[in-house]
Amino acid sequence: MNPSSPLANRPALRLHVPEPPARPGEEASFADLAIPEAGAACQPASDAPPAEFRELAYALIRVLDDEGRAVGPWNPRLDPDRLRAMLRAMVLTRAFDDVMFRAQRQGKTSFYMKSLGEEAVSIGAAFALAGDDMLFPSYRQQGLLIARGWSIEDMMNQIYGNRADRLMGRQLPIMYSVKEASFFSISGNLATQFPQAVGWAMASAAKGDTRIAATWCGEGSTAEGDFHSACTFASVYRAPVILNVVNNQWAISAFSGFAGAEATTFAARGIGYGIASLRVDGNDALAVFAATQWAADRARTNHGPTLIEHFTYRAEGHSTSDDPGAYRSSAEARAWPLGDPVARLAQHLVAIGEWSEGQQAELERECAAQIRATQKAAEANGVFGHGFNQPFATMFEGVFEQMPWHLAEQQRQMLDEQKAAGL
Amino acid sequence: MNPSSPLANRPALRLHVPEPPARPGEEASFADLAIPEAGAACQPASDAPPAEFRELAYALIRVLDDEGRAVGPWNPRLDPDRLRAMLRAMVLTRAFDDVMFRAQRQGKTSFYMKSLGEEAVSIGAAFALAGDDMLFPSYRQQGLLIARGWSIEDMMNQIYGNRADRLMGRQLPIMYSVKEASFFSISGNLATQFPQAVGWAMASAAKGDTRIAATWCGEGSTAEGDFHSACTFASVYRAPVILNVVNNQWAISAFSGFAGAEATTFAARGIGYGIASLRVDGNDALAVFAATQWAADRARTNHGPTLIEHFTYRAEGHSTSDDPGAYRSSAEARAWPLGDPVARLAQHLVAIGEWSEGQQAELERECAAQIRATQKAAEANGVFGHGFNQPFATMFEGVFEQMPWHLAEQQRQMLDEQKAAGL
Amino acid sequence: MIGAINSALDVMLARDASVVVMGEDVGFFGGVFRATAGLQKRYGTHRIFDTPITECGIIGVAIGMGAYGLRPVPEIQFADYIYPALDQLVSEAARLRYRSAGEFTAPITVRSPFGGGIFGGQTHSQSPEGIFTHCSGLKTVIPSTPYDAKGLLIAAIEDNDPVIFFEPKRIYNGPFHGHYDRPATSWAGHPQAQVPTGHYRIALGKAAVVREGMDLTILCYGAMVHVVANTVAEMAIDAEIIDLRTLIPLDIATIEASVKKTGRCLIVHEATRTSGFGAELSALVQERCFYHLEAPVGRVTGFDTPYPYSLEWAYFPGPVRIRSAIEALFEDLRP
Amino acid sequence: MIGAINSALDVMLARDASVVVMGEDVGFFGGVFRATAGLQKRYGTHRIFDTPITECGIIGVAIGMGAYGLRPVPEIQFADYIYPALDQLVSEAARLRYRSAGEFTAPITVRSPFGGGIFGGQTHSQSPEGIFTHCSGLKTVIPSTPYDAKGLLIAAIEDNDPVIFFEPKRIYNGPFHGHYDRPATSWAGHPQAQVPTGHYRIALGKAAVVREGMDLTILCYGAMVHVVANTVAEMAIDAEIIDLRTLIPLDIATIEASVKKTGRCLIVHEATRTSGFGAELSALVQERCFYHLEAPVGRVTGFDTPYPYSLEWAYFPGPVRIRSAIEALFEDLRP
Ligand SMILES: Cc1ncc(C[n+]2csc(CCOP(=O)(O)OP(=O)(O)O)c2C)c(N)n1
Ligand SMILES: Cc1ncc(C[n+]2csc(CCOP(=O)(O)OP(=O)(O)O)c2C)c(N)n1
Ligand SMILES: [Mg+2]
Ligand SMILES: [Mg+2]
Repeated sequence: MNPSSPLANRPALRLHVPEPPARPGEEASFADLAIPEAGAACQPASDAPPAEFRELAYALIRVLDDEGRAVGPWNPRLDPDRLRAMLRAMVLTRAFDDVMFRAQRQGKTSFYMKSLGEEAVSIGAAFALAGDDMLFPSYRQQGLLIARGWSIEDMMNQIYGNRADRLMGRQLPIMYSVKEASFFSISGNLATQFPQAVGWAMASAAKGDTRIAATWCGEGSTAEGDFHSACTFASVYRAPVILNVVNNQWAISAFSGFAGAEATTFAARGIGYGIASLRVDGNDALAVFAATQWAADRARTNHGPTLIEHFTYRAEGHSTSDDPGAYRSSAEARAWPLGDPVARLAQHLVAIGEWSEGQQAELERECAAQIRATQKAAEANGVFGHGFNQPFATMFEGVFEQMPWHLAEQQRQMLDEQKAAGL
Repeated sequence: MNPSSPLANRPALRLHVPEPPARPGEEASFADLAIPEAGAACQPASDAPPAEFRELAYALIRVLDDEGRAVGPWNPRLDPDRLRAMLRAMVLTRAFDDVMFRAQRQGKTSFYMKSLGEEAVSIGAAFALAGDDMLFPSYRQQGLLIARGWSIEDMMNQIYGNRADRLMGRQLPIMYSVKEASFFSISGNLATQFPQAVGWAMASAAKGDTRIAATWCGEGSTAEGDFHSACTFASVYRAPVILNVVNNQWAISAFSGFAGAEATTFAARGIGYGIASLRVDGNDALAVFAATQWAADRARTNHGPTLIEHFTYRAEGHSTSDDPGAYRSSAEARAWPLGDPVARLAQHLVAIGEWSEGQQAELERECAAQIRATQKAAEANGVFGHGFNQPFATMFEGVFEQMPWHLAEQQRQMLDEQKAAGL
Repeated sequence: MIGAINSALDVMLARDASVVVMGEDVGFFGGVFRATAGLQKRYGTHRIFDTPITECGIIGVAIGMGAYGLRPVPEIQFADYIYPALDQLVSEAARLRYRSAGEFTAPITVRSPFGGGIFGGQTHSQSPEGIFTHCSGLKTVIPSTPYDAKGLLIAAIEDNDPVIFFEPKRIYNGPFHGHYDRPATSWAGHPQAQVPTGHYRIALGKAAVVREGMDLTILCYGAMVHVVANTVAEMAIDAEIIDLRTLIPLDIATIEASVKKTGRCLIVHEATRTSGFGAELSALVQERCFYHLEAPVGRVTGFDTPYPYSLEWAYFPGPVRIRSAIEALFEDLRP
Repeated sequence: MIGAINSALDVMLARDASVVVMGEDVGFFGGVFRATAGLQKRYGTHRIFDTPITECGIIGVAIGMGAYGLRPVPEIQFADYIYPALDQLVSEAARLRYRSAGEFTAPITVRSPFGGGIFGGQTHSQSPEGIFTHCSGLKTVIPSTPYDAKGLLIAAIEDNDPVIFFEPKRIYNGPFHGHYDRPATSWAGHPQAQVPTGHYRIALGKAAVVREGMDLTILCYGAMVHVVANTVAEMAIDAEIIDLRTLIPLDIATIEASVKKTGRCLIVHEATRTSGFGAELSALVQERCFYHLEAPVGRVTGFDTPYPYSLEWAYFPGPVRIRSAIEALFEDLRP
């Protein structure tokens, strides 16, 4: 071990390449997954120093047990009306996804992404935040908008890129922007919203405002440098922000092991920055609500950021562009041990005597009908296709506040050429 | 808390902006810094799962106590000859820094960066690694090259950008590249070497090679996205790499709080990825040696990466371009509680009866003389200045393996113009 | 073209044990465009593997592997996502040979689908090649046919310098003639669709004269080669069409000879106009052929707007715009 | 010029409570070039603060602050370090207004010292402005004098679109005439060194005619304006020198009028040649002034190599190269 001599007899190195538990055609089992009991995780005071509850990054905050009872210190004790409102938003989101997915298959739009199985993640959070808290979502949090009561027709208009699309057909379907609902413009580039959310929260704090920010990304997206700079800034300036990592086990075809899940949890990422970190059963709307409320309290009282890992499962393909059967076991979704978030919340309402199976069926029918009616209205504004729903001239508008000469010239030339060609 | 209504009576938010313990003119004290006893940190087996020793990311591995005794489980029990060799490399590095710093002040080169106070970080590591392990350093690990016995004249030639500079005057002083010493080309862009080191280590593992990689960056640089992607890749593929964070408390004028030190340690960053993480007294050459050796054993036996935070102090300015008196208390370096790494190792050798003050003084004289003689030899190859030490034509070489027509044309044109202008 | 790319990777993986393929979804799944389908099964997870979603990390790791002695072929899933890797590409891969005086090199080939025409919206349609041509130390290659794609990709992988290899995704499955409202065509029957199974190389830095002609020279690359060829055919004009194939190093000799012969030059690319590679081509042509030019060098390019999802076909440089630009080259606008 | 920039920030911080200044070492220390000296003391740590060393984070956070309603003025310590932020700049700041149809905007002004001439080597000398001019949605501004620096910076901060504001560090302390071997000059006595203390604005998109002339037009910006002016003075040629000041939006009218008048055009910039902004200028000039040109549009630029530390003065476009290029414009090379 002289500093300049090689070592003799060293063993050969090996590269470890992660493998998911099951590939197509294989049995799927989550037997190795230790699922802590509902109610088992402790609840620190929302102003406790992060070093005092690091174990929560390795635990799993669960409120609803297998019988649908709400148990333990994280039980948010919501009144039945609020529970029903949450349930309704979740069912509505699912109905919306279902219809829009089919609309894509029918050629009415080019692209869609469902959030099946993950509805609680968005809707639990939306109910725990104030309506003017600012949201910086990824593409899979349509539930936030629906929970905030935003116009579903407006969302559909965007998906159809039709004449009523406020975004003027400029964005891929589902890349909503709704300032009125404090919902930031969604980007196609993963994780870029993370430092933006932190910056928004820092600005709010610097101004002595009261509004906090929340942001979401997938577990796969945590690998981007933007995630890291967001955590660093959030930690350094104690930004009033909630950083949500939706661990739905998959990133397109790559299982969470390629984002680091074999080595630790995603909540542990927050530990690395000294950020308060919680790991939550993402299929348990009450757990998501409680964790978000706790984090919001913490942020509102100047105790800084919280990172929440939502442990859930992407029950469908990544988007309409992929077939999950090509890369994972088709039995996996059924084997997922944390159940279905809609069923679990409904079960809870039934368990406390505030709901019935019949009411649930009725709610689902009603939501489906509402979505179908909305779809009809939206389609009256046109659907996507090779026809052009927007005037050509609009393409050049809004690049800058004022159109500079070179864009004006390009606009003029294009319109002239189109005209000359009889288009 | 309806999802669409704002909350009333919320407290005003505040932005937290970190402040260092002392600014110019203020008293400096590190009294708040808890310094654990030497010997107190436990030593897990080098194949233990990282989850079993997370506390080491919050501890401080120290071997040398205040009396110069080597104590505790991390004591590497090196024989006196190796200890003296380490001491010599440290003294030599310090003499080299001293002379090159003055050479810059004398206008013989344009830029220099010392490692004063941080010598143990490089030299302790170099002695613990094999000579063919690949190093991806930042600009403050000159000690690695010196410990590996690389030609100091060659290093000076680079600093002077002179006729003998193997890098042909293409790089800023101190941006060495020494493939022969398995020392990667230093970049001016912070932290870019981190994923590169991981990639090198992954390649070594994929090939069944036996060589591991080690990389270094400052605590300030950990904020870059490259650091994060390196940790992610290292964790996912269990790369045989040692990720060193040299926490010398300062990043140019910004104290470590702007990199997140108020919230947790830098070793804790590794915890976030499930990487084995150690926090080490960076002014204790034996602790650095022991931690590096442990991490190297771990990597060599396919137990994956280790992140080591070296807790140390940058005793001089960032580089020759800044005056630290403008942003920090001039008393701080003296107040640093972990002492001087050279003095501590010398004290240890004295304590075990293998060294004397006289021998230390003689060693320092001898190293200074060696450096001065080397400087003379290097300066015979020219020093930096407005004169050109390299032929103009070389500027166009080596951009690509073969020079494409456009560079050949630019080269020809420049030479013609220079000639026509009588240059 | 996807098959040709897959075949190039296959050939190189088989020939050279130092070739590794890495990127998001390239492993088991075989890539979102299927470019790496079947390769992991054949060559194992040590040679073809999925990566975390960090383009910065993918390129940084590839550079380190290159420095070790491997020949990594990282994929960036869409060219629109190459920006997080820009620092590693421009400050590191491109500069490593120079700054280390040849001690270390980064022989990596970065494959990435680019360009529009598939309704991908702002972030699945961009053509950022111009940026890479501006950064010294990088080669930039763009094929337009299956045959070229394979030969160029093999040459790129064998090259000892970092190569950015952009694949025009619009023509992955067939040449596209620019009429979005007509049925899609497949590669079947195209003269360049026949791809030999074995190893062959198309030298980087050599353009292809796709059509000889006397009236004007059209410089283009990627999907635009087909749109141009079709428009020229429809106009029955005697244009010389040059498919650049490699932007850096550029085949200036072929360009110069052609423009000196025809006296007119049109440049067509999808990328935004301002400071796009077309600007460099225009500058070069007028610098070198000034006295031969009978009309200003023209450009048909993407507009200087973000890529607009629903107006894609108004944005995409198509037959209408190319025809009109060709006609303009023959108008006498002398003041 | 440093003082003028400091003054612009001071004025805007005082006038507009939404202006915040952030970056590496900009706070207590006042920036490695002292551009923000004294401001933290005056306006507090909530308005001027040091940041972690992540350019991606700095810009991402600034965008979020901009979306909140602030007007952040982030500093990137050297333009060479802007690449890690490129995705946030190009995919986010530049596209936010468009993609949200005006709901959200990123009114940020990114200040960054750029260019060579201080022996900064490869990573403290680059001129990456060309990249930003290629990416739709960004404005790019480069001052050449203290007076302009202040007026343009104020206009940039007040602008509601993202602006990249590159400061030529070689002339921070004095105009540089290109003769590296002569004593350095300070700004004292320069007609444009007098900077009013208060608020004034120089509209973005307007070039300055630095010298009127009949023989040829020279387009330049930043430090090159002084090198060009000095070379022209030494040559005693009647050149019209145009300082572009804003690259996007470009003042095409001034350029076009000048070249139509002089019939000759030379473009000078420090950035690497291929696909630099000079290429765009050359293309535009020949497209618009073709029939007025008596010689090919010329370019003097940085070479297509990394910035070479010790050969800096051979690389830097200096009087020798500019003179030779001007002379070439008057040679008759007709075949
Ligand atoms: C910068 C960037 N790189 C790659 C992609 C392509 N891409 C889109 S979604 C996706 C997977 C994301 O997975 P995850 O973060 O887990 O989110 P999920 O889809 O599961 O909600 C990838 C790789 C992208 N959009 N942006
Ligand atoms: C990408 C990038 N951003 C900024 C800089 C400018 N810079 C050079 S050194 C430095 C501070 C680094 O501090 P730290 O990482 O703590 O290392 P130390 O100098 O203390 O060893 C900065 C900001 C750079 N070189 N590269
Ligand atoms: Mg996921
Ligand atoms: Mg430091």
